Amino acid sequence: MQEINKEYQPLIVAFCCNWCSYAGADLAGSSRLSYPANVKIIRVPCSCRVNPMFILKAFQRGADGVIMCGCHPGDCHYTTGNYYARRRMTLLFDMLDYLGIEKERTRVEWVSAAEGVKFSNVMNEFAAKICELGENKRLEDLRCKE
Amino acid sequence: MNNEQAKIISELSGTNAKQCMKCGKCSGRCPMFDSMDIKPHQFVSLIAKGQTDKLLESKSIWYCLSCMACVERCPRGVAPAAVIEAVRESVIRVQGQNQLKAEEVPQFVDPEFPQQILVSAFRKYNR
Amino acid sequence: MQRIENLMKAKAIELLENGTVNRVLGWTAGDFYYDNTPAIFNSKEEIEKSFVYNSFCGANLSKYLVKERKNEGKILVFLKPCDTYSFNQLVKEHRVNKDNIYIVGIECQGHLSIEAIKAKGIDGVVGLEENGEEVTVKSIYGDKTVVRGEVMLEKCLSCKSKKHVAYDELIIVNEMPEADSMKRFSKVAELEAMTADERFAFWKSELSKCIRCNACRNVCPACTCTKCVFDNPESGVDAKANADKFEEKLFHIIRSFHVTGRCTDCGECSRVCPQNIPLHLINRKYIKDINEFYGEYQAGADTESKAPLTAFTTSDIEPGSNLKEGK
Amino acid sequence: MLKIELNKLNDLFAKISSSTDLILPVTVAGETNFAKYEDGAEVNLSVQTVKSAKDSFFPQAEDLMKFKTEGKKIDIIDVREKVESFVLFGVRACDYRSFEILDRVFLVDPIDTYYKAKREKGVIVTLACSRPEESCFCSAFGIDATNPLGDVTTYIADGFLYWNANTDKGNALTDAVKDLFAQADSNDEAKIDEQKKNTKEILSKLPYANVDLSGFTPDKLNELFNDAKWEELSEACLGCGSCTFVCPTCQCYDIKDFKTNDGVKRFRCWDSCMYADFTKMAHGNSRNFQLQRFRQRFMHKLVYYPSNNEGIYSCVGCGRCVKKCPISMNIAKVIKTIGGKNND
Amino acid sequence: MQRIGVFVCWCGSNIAATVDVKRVAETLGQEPGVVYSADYQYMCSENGQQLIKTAIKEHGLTGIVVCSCSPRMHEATFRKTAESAGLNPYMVEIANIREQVSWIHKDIEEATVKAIILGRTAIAKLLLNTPLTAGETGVTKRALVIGGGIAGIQTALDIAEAGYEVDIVEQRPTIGGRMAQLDKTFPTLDCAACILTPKMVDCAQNEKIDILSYSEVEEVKGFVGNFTVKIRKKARYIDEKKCTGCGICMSVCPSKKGLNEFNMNLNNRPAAYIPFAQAIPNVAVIDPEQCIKLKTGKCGLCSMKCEAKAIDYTQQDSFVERNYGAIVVATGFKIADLKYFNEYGYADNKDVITSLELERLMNAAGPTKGTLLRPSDNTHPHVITFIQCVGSRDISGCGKPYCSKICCMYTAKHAMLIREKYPDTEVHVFYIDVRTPGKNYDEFYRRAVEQYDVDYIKGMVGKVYNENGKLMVQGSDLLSNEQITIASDLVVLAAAIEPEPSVRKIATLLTTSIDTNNFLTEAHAKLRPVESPTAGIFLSGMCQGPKDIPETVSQASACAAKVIGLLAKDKLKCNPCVSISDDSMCIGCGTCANVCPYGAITYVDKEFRLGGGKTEVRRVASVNEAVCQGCGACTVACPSGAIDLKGFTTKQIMAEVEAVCKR
Repeated sequence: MQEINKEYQPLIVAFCCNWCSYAGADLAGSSRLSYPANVKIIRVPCSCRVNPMFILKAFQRGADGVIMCGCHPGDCHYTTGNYYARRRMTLLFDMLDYLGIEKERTRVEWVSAAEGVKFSNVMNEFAAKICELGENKRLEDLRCKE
Repeated sequence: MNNEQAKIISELSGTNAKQCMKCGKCSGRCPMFDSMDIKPHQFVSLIAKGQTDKLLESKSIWYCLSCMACVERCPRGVAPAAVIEAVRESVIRVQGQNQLKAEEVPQFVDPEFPQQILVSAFRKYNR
Repeated sequence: MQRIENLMKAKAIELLENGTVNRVLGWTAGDFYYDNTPAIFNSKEEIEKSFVYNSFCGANLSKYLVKERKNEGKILVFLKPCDTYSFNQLVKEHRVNKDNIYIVGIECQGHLSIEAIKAKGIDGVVGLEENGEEVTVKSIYGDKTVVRGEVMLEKCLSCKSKKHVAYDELIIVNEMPEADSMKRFSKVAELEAMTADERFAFWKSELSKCIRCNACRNVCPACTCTKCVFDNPESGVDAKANADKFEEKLFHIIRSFHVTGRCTDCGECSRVCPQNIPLHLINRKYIKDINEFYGEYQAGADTESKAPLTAFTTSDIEPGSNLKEGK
Repeated sequence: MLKIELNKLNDLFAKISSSTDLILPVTVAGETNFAKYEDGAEVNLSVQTVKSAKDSFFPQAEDLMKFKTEGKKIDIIDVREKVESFVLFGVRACDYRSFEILDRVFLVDPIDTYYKAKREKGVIVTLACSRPEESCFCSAFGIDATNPLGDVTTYIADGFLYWNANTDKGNALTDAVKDLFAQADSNDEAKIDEQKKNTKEILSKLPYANVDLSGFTPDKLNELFNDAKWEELSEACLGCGSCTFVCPTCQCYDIKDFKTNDGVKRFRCWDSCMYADFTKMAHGNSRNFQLQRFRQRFMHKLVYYPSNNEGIYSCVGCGRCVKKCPISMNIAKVIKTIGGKNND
Repeated sequence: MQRIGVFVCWCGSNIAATVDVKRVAETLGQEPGVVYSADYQYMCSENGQQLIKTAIKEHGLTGIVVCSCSPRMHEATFRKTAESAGLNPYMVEIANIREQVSWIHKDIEEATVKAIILGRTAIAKLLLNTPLTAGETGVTKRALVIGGGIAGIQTALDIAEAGYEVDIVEQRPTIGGRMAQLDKTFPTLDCAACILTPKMVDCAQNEKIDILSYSEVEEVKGFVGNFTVKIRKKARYIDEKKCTGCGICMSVCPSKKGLNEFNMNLNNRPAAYIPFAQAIPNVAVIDPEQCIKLKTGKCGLCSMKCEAKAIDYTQQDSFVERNYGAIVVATGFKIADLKYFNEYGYADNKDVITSLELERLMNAAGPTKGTLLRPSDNTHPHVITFIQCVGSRDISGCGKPYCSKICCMYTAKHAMLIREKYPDTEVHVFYIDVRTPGKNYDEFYRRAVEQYDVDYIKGMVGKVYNENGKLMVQGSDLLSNEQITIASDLVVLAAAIEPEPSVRKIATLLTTSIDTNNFLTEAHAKLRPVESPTAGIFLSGMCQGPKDIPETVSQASACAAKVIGLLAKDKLKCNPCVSISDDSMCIGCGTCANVCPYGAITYVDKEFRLGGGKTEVRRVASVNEAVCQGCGACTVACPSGAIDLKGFTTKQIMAEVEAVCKR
């Protein structure tokens, strides 16, 4: 498991599509592949259900990193959902970067139901990266941190 | 792995002996098979078991040509040649005497030598 | 300019009198020359009394057509080239009824910004005189002359097109110089070239001015929702004020995201911002990204094409892959 | 009367802000608004601020209380901190008058204690106008822009800022900073009088200086309310809140809850009668069309408020809405249109 | 106000060993809205479920949160439990504290805290749940089977047997698939054709079965119970209805250079051909790549000779569109590409062949009429060496990581058949492991060794090279620890198998998922092995994973049983988690319909009251609940947030975000 600095525990919200990535997380679980406990998964039917508002909301609520996982492009359970999600997230992440918010705080990964190892690796990597970046200061709502 | 030495050799070789499925393809292809007392597949197996003593004493390590046929053919991504190389290195390190220095090489060079021999000799002796 | 105004008035009266339309959407004169207000004229008398078209008619009239849909009969609307893009976009989204609208496309030599004039230190402005490239500003503190090109609205300085993309007829007397569309993205590119820290500082000071008056949203021809998410307690992002710095960003990110691929870059948001926040730089970032990632796309150029966010290709770039590493 | 050279103003600001918060017009990203003085701040006393000065007493968003929840337990927490005294500097006569208008709303029973606390602790330093803008029409409301009241009145003339304390609060502040000042003499007073005279002349010639408010009396309420002109006046209104948010006298607010990580924060924030959900109640909205909302704003300022407050209009003629309306519709145009024939 | 019950499962020690389940239950019991909490060893057991039911009744619960394994595992179980206790099944939320907590975290404190947070998140969502009722749709009583191999044939026959209509779409000119190419089958050694062809004939004769050969699936629309499939019938230049299968065209066709795919390209066939004698349908096809008439316009011999006047050179691809209630994928497999294995000399030596090629060489209907002759010189091979695991169990990137499963058995079969027929032949088999699980399988293998004297060598081949016309097979014999070289006449490679490549496109058309090896994913590896995760799509045969014939047939029948179960229903309950549009907010802009993959959204003009006695007519979105599959693409596309997804509403997800972010 990733060595996490005990003082600073980043909070990571992971939106996972029900059909691939959530199943990938389940596989990571049943394969006993650990990732930091501060990664919290929210199940959505498809990556295309992830509204940019959810991502901003997570940051507002104190998340230090937000990752969206979906089926690999071409493998969407709903055929095209992740293609739309991909465009939305591309533009949203670009905008966040444009406003000066660290690009590493947001990420999209395509994780299939068979990729438990990838899921765990991605989460470990992402958590390590967020640890490096430290607390989210540029997109925080102080009211949520009182 | 119950043996420190095996661990070091494993690390040096950068290969995971546990991935071996004991098919013997490495030995099936090895050009120096007959000259070896311990065969390539056994190297891998001994490392997996942590029995390094036999390996360190083995003559095989000096017969390996580092032709990499075993590495090329292995279906499991294990590199027997790398294991042998690592054993060699361990032995040499213990001996600590007979390193090959680059400046000494020219006197050994025979123009007839294939390039591979030079390279593998250097691989073996220069560390 | 006076000539155009006269032609427009004549056209409006003609169409009203021959029954083609029963009302006219244009501008009515204000008290200081620069404070014209969009207005609906129902009669020849009204038009003769106060119809105006001068260099302070930057307001985009197309959004008013959404409201006008409810009224009976055909309406005449005067649209500048850039306004016609907004019109097309509204047609595409079924927000206006094309059959009940008569469009007269009008000449546009770029409109002026009173804020830009005031930024030149000229105050107490009570009138203007336009003489070609020169503008004489009449002030209670004395008259001053400025160069037209220096006091234009931001949206006109970086005009995207001088082509009307929708109209029934045109009133164009003088040639309209072709727009330099490359200019549109230069400031965005400049920001992109900065470090994240610099960009953050830039937007922090700009967005901190936001008073959340919603002028940018309410003037936007793409924002025609009957209930905006920001007014809807069910949406989870509703707010009336930026009670925390976070909400300044949230508001502007979501506002612009909701019009991504639909924003025609009409520039009204920046024009109306009481705090002069360069909001167009946010919308243009999305437009620039779309052009770069998914191919050139101009919202409102037509009424059929698929918007970038409702389309895709299987080989679209991956989110974040274009961004450079580092804080 | 005291005086200080304009180039020493930063010393004055530094001195005041060393012991208490100092709020004054500061330019950030090109726009000037009242903000807390900090070292290096770009103070700008020569232009009208975009927003009015009311924020200091009635901020755009203000926490009222907090509910802390733990499991099924709820605690109510008073979030009010003790208000420290502060100095509000550079308030123009129009904005100063707006405080009196707000007081009539917030300081009558039931008293708004949040407002009151700030109002009591604020020391107001006003600044006389010498260069009115075309949008100004304070004189229509009987305001003398050249001679504002306040705890301290200041004038800028001929490279100096002149300082005159009017109240005990003003005297206390003066005592704290008087080291920086020199005494003004009769020569200086003559200069100020001259400036006042010049300014008054400009004021009298402003386009909106003579808008006539006499048509707005309580007895004409129904007549005004039913005026057919409201339709054309409101036609172009976008229903944004720019006019209300830059207005020094608009005092409507909404109370909202924000869910924090450990409970709920109840806060109030400015509301605008231009908004569709303004005063929305369980049955729905009381004003469904923009015409009604638009009319409400001006009827309130020009008829309803005066009828409850001895004829005082709830507009001070600062002209901010005149400058900021995206479609150039404003209270002056409303007064001229429906205010009777004297405006023709 | 809701009355929520929280049920924390120990999952034996799976959860309880790492998560302090008592503390989780106690803490969550204190949450607002929660009136009851309990923990139990196995919530999914009958006793566990009874506990939930009792609590629902005794405490008047309006919703339950179960902290247990993944919702993908037991959400359906607990929904049924709730339903049987009179609760709406959608008033159930699962907190996944096994896969996401106990199985991946070791520290008890850390795991317990996370479990509590996940529990709170589920409660936060549940507080916003509303009872959902599933709509109903009809079922088209007809099934489509994609692939006409033994799997597809068996599935189709079983479905037809139950009285439902079924179509087989086969991309080749005939059904029969790979099994038709085989000679004998293990472990009984009966001839493949003898047992397969009667089934093929059954298919052809069964009036419920329609065979669409030489056809491909082009487009799939709809959803479980109501699929609409567009099928491309490739032009075969023969009128299927007229052709009698007499074979005259074959014999007169002057173009004879086409490779005979059925014989694994070991010999040639004419441009006009019937793949094999027992082909179903027994109708010829013209290969446009080879036909002289189609290429140059000059020839037409077959047309002149055809008495049935079945030849039609002008034929074009045609399309049929049909409605189905269920779709079965039975696309089968192919031999993996051996291009990365040049050490075996497959590309360079004609006498290095794959096992499937050997099948054809030994088949009486094959290119050698069943006489085993080696391809290079048509002589009888005396030394034959088999190499197993060629490309299987290979993680080096050249081959397949999985075991192809059937090779051990068919190699034993081949060795045995050769030794039986040609006792003078020496047969060697290089193996890594001999895997023979299955009824009578190990006995079969032992017979090869003991009765037929096949030489099994434990070890792998390093190189095959040609030396003076002999194939030198150099490998290791690990048991004697020797390196050996066998001079052979014929080398047979037990090449890895892989899914038929067209399955990728089909998976995309069907929106069903595929694993990294291109095998279709089953809904559950153990409990739902013949269903795909996409409702209404079923898996039969090799497309799901390596299988031998008995297994394929049993899976095919299992698959048919599932299909029959579906078609037997008159109504299907729809997924109630579908989109819903709020008319008061919708502006009819059309964005949602643009992103809907199912075409579930249409627009209607509706009249609305504006207040003050005024009304207006507005265009608003309307969602077809039976067609909507609940992906949620529309919810994000909608600028006004008018459209929401039941079960995953914006408010619910926002509440979840808030709950997970609470520190």
